[in-house]
Amino acid sequence: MINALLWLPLAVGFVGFFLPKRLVGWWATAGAVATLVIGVIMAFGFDNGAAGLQDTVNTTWISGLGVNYSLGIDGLNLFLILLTALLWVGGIAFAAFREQERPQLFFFLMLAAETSTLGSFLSQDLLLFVLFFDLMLVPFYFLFGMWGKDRSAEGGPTAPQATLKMMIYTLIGSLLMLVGAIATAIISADGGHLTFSIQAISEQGLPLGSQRWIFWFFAAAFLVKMPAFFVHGWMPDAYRAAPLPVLVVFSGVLAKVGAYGFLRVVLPLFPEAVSQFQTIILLVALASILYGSVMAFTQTNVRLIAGYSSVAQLGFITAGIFALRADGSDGAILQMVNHGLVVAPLFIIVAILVERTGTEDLRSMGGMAMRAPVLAVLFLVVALATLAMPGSANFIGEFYILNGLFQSKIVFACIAISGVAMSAYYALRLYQGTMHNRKPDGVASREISLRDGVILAPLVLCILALALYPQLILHRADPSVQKSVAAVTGESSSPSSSEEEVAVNK
Amino acid sequence: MNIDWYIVLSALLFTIGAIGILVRRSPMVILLCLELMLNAANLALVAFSREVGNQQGQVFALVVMVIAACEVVVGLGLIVAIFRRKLPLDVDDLRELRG
Amino acid sequence: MSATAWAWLVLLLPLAGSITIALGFRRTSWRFAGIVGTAAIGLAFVCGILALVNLLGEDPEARHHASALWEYASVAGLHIKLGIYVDPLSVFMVLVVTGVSTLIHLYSFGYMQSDEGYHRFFSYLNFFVFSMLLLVLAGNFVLLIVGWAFVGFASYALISFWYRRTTATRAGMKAFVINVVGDIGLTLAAFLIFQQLGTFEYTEVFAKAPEVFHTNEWTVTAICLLLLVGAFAKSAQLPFHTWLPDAMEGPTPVSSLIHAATMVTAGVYLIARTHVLFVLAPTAADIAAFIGLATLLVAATIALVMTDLKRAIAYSTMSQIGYMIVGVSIGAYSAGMFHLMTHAFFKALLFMAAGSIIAAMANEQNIDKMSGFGKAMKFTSVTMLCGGLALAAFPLTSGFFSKDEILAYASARGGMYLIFTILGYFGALLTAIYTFRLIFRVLRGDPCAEAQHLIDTGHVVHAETPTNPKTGEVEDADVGFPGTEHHIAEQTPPMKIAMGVLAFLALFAGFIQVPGVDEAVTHFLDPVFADSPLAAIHPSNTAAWIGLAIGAAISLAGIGIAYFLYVARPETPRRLQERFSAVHTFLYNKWYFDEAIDILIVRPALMIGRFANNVFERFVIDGGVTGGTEETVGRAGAIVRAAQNGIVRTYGLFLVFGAVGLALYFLIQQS
Amino acid sequence: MAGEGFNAPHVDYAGISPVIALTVGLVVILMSGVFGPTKRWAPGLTVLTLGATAGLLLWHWNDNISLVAGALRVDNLAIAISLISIAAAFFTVLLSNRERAADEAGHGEYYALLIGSVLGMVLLAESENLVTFFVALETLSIPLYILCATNLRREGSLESGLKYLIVGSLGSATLLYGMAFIYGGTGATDFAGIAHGIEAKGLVSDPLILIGIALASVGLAFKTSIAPFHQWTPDVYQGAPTPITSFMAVATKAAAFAVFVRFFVVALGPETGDWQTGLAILAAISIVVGNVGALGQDSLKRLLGYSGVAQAGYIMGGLVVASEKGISALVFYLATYLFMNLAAFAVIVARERETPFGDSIRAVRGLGAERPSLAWPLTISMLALAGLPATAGFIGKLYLIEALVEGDFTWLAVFIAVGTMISLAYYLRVVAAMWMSPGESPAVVGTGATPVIAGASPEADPVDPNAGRRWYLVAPAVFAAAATVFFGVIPQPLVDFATHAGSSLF
Repeated sequence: MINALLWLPLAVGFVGFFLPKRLVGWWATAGAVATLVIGVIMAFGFDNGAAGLQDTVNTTWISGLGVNYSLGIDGLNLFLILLTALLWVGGIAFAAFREQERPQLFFFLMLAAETSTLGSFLSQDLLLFVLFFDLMLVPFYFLFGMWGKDRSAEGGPTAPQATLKMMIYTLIGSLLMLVGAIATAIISADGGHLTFSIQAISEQGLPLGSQRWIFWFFAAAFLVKMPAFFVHGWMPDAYRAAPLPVLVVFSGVLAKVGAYGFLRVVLPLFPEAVSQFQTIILLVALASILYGSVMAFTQTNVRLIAGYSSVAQLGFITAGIFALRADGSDGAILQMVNHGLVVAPLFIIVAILVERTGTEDLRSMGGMAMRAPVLAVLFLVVALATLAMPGSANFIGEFYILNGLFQSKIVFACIAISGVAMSAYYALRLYQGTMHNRKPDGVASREISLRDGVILAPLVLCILALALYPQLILHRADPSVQKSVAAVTGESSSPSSSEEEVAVNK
Repeated sequence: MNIDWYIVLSALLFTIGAIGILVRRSPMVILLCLELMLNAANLALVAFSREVGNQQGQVFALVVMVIAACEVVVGLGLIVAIFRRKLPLDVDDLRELRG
Repeated sequence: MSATAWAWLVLLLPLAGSITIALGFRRTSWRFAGIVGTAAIGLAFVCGILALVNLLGEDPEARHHASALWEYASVAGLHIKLGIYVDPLSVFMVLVVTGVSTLIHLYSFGYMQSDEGYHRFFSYLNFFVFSMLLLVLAGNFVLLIVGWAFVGFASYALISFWYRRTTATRAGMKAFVINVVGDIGLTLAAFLIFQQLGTFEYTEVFAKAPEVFHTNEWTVTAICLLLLVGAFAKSAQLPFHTWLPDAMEGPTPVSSLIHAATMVTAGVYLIARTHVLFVLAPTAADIAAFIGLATLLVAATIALVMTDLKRAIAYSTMSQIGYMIVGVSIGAYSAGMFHLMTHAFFKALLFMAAGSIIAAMANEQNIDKMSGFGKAMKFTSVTMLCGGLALAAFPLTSGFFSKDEILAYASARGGMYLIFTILGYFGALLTAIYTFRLIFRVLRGDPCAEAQHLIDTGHVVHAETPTNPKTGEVEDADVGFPGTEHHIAEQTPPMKIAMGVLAFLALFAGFIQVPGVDEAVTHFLDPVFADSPLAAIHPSNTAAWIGLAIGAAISLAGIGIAYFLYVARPETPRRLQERFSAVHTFLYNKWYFDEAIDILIVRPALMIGRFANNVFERFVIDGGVTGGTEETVGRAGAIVRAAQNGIVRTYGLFLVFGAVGLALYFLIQQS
Repeated sequence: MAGEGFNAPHVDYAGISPVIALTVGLVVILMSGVFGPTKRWAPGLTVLTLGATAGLLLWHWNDNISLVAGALRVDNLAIAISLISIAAAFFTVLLSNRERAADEAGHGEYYALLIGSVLGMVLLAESENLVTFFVALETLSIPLYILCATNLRREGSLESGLKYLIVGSLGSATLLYGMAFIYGGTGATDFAGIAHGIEAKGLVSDPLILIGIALASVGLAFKTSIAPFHQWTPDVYQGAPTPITSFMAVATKAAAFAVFVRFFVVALGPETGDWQTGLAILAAISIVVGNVGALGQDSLKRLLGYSGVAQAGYIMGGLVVASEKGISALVFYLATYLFMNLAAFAVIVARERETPFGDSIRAVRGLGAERPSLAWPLTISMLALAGLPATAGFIGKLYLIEALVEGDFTWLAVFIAVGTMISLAYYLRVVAAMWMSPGESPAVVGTGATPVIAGASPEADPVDPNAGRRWYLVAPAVFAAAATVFFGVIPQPLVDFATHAGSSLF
């Protein structure tokens, strides 16, 4: 089952090579949908209460090197997997509706990307995780480079340059992480049986001395991937180069892998180091929130507005995780899903707008709501979710994150929350700038096509559904999160909850 | 008589050879210098073999002479080829491959 | 059915209405939208009544119920239910909101005819009512924040309803962002409450707060101040008030519903709702009261000179809310709530009247251009007069009782609270003056062109090419109203009904709360505020009557002055203007609040943004981090390639040096 | 003398049978070259010889026998390395098909020299005595000097030959001198004896041995193209006929590393601690030099030359730790290196022949669209060399890093990581050229002046426009690439192979 989930996309992609150009898009879509279905089925089989891994696979892969092929699902990755499957359906379908050159290759790469992403979420073996983490980049390298947009006309980089930048940036971290991972395993084994199983290592534990430097190797990888402030240099170029259907999944999911890595790997494996460097990471997160927001409301390129907004959002998520409280991390998980659910439609909408207006400059857009009310409404929902409108699941996510932060590091929370106000500004600015005000000439204000609607509507429905019942994710994630956090705090559950019990009894 | 002198001599020869390679530009001379270096090694080998009192060194020396001969032959062959291509017989002018 | 069940129904109906209208916008006629919208709210009002009946059926102590649908987000020690809290206070608010909303929907039914966005308008309007009801019925702080933000959004959506007007969109943005600041205040307050009490539920919070907090402990004070940020942002109190005047860009029904009757009074409700905390933090309460007072006076002074009809009324709204804030902060809870109610009536009415007139003026809002509508629009002018009298607290009108009750309470509380009484009366004087300034300027005098046109033809004028009165730019018609469509001002029955009912209420609603006679509101709300020591303070009837007498005198005086200035001696105002031009410009520019905020917050933020974008991103990130690395690596590459100069002797040299180096290394490392 | 019977050392003919096989093959081919035209069956004979040798070697798998009075030793390490060299030679035969160099040198000679070089390698891998070591090294090198120069018409070819000869001889002279000193210091030429001598005295005592080791390692570092003794590499790689380059790149490195390992681990085993750091520093230097040198190279062969320097640095890591795992990692990496490189070189050969751009990067522009069957192998090999996951390159790096970390050389592991990161910049440049830039129309550029000279075949072979379809070029490329991926996904067999080889020394 879990193997099917992981490998189905890749298999479908291979078969795609032998199909005629017309069909391959639909074939790929079908494959993605099938993957989603498998994911949903697994989600139904999921035991909510349990903190441990479920339907795991674990076989030796390279005996000599202690690498195992072990996958598993728990509260941390369940919904991220569903998100991945869902967004890939969206991205692929959106691409399938449009002419692609070399479609076989395109969809193969898309599906390969899905497999590798799912792999990095599923893998419970440290090295397998690193492997998939690095592997994710390869398909995107080609997707961005081959189908990307050449910006040299406007003084930007060409697509290959932009992607190369991205690759090098992201691999700095990943390769160091490889060393870190190996070191982790060897040190924790010291001389004994060498294993990369995250479970085993976390039980074994590491001496603080080695935790310190290994922590940074991992942090580097994850922060670059997010991207966090100061190592986000690759993001603007890459986002401007990327073909939009690809960007949908890229910004929707890949950024989360970094945050997920913190929860899955860093917290359980390097607890002392985490609590030691908590403040530094929080500062980075804070910087990302503020910088991302500030940049987002000065950009005029619609892609970059969305791009920098994700920098800010990921800042929130990181902050939530490093609040080192269960509620913060719960919020982080929820927020990862939420952010994926809003940023993907956002880019789909951006793609549609770009088709309508023929420009990516916010200043030369506008006034489309009149003739495209449905698009406007969908966009409005997405925009409100983006700015974490109370009542949206994003609000609950940020509420949990900030509450966790507030209870552990009050000052950070008070500064971070200013990001919320800024997000309100840039999200609305994006919405108004495209939908409202005067309609410039040359803007074809057409209603969203049914086909795109079919893609967009379900995503928006997911947003609304979650808005009504965020508990769906929270209480499934909680046990596992408690486990991860407990590794650091050393308590069975978050302090607040215990105090809360007392309070209720009183 | 002390072995040191032999070593010193061989070292001297070796150095001369090395310097020759570094300063001379004619392939011929360079080949000669290579010979010089190899023979310096031979001298050392023989001397040592006397000191440690087994024959392996001398055997080694004999083998080396053969090999030295081969090297020179190949070298000369190349020089001839270069000459027939009317290329300069000056190693410094052979620098099409660089960077 | 229990009270809570009715309350859920109250919530459900407007939401259902909103969604129905939204989904049906392609297939259904504008009438359908209007009817459904109005009906939904009307039914909600009925349900509210039924809830009230239910509640009255129980004994006063038991008149509070909590009910939850499902666990909204409850893990890791947070327990957030999707729950409501029904008690006299919330029911009171429900009734006011739904009641007034029904009438305003009725009004809009006529007023918004011929607007392209008719469905959108009613959908939004219903959604707003839903949000407002969520706000008042919420059973915990998280849900309160949700409602709080929803009304904020609804107000944004309706302010920028005519979204092709840049003025409208900008105003909407302003309102939204400032309201988000308010939300943040509330959120932080919620966090602090959770930190201290470990819960978000009203019942638990109010039960635990007295046990946990000592009076004026910093935490509880902080909580209250944070709550006040939210309250003031929503209720347009200083310094968060600047969005309200701009909000007048919205259609007039919106102004009358959201920005006069209901939403802007949410702050008052919040303070009343969390009075338990404010009792524990008297300092915060006093701060609130004084800010309320300040707003009251500042707004009143500005209202004196505003030439824009709607903006003038907006400022008067601010100042009236100031009264309410003062009331609930100093402990005159029921008085405050009562004033909230009466204000809802007469202010909504005033806006409706203004709406008709503005429509008749083809969207011109400048009172300098208006005159003589008394003759042109009888019905409107009568209703406007009723509203004006109530606002000016003319004896025996509703505003008369409600306002004076607050001031009486302040005097009864005594001590420094007398300030509120005195300045409050001064404010009342100003109120009377500016109210009748408007009324005289608009209704009396010989008809202006538009009014004349209306008298002659019975039709309101409208420009062939409608323009935005603010900027003068030509409207693009496809946004609809104010479009080319010829539309009637006050003549439609729905509008008349709505205005009539409100006029009646504005005049006579006061009689339900006559000091010493019947104090219905007070009695009804008593159980809610019973736990507050301040509720015990009660002005003696004599004091109350004296207060009323003074109030009456002041109101009459104010009206008199207005008459003197604008009717008897119409030229005096101009002379005064010239005399005190400095003062006038100062007031006319609204005490320069906008400019101050612009300089202090907006510009710096944008500057930082531009700096980050043009300098930091380009030079530090791209230049430094990325470029720097690239350069170093590139340099190294150049060096290596330079060493690779193709001369074989160089290679030999490197080899020899390498050998020597290695030999030396081994020797040194060994010894 | 009377009464004294002559007693020759016992020779185990079974053990040296591979060597004999090669020698016979060499003689036969050479002779066949003397009598009559060999163009047709010289390659066949070569393949036959190689096959026979491979078979004989496999026959000795898991033996561990000392031959010819301890001059040679047949063990898994020797066999493994010999097999790698032979495989390389086999590929070279394929690539040499219709190669101009072979025509000009005369096929008999050309292939005889190739076999000769292989003979040298096999001996080198087996040699356990300074004498055989030196002889084998020269047997390996001298044929290569000639082969490099065989493409007489190209100045570069001769130049590279002469350069290689001069610098190479300088290297061997240094090596020899070092050997002399070691002999002087220990009084033995066989590794075991040397080990004894050293153990008796201890390195510290005797500067003679130290200098000896230093000079010897220079010679070895030269052959394995470790910086700063690498400088011949790019020039010779570029100048030599491409098939020969591919042979050198893989086989020479493999054989040289074999003896490198044997010499240091067996002969200098007792004093491991004294030379580890020294070699580690060399490794680090060549990682940096190789990677930065390769940046901005336009000649693919040159680029691969520099990358070879860097790779040598990585491989050196395996030797540095001098542990069983280290040696296994080294062998594993060499094996994968074989596949990665050959895939690349096969493509380069093909493009050299069908485009006028020679080995310039321009030759592969737009390859992805034009010749997928060539583009994919080159892509895979580049990604593998860059150590990206799902290729053998990743596993190889993983193996090395693991060995390094276990051997407390984590800093070198970090060097590898950083080096890999830099390497992306040039590997991906090639990939980008293939997939992300339009193909260049092969303008009619002359293939360089080809003066007719005596001794060279008169006809200058024309640019073969269909080289990209020739089975003998495509098949090796595809096979090598496939192997690279295969061992990236299922590395176990290769890991076992490597561990057997590695364990034979301990």
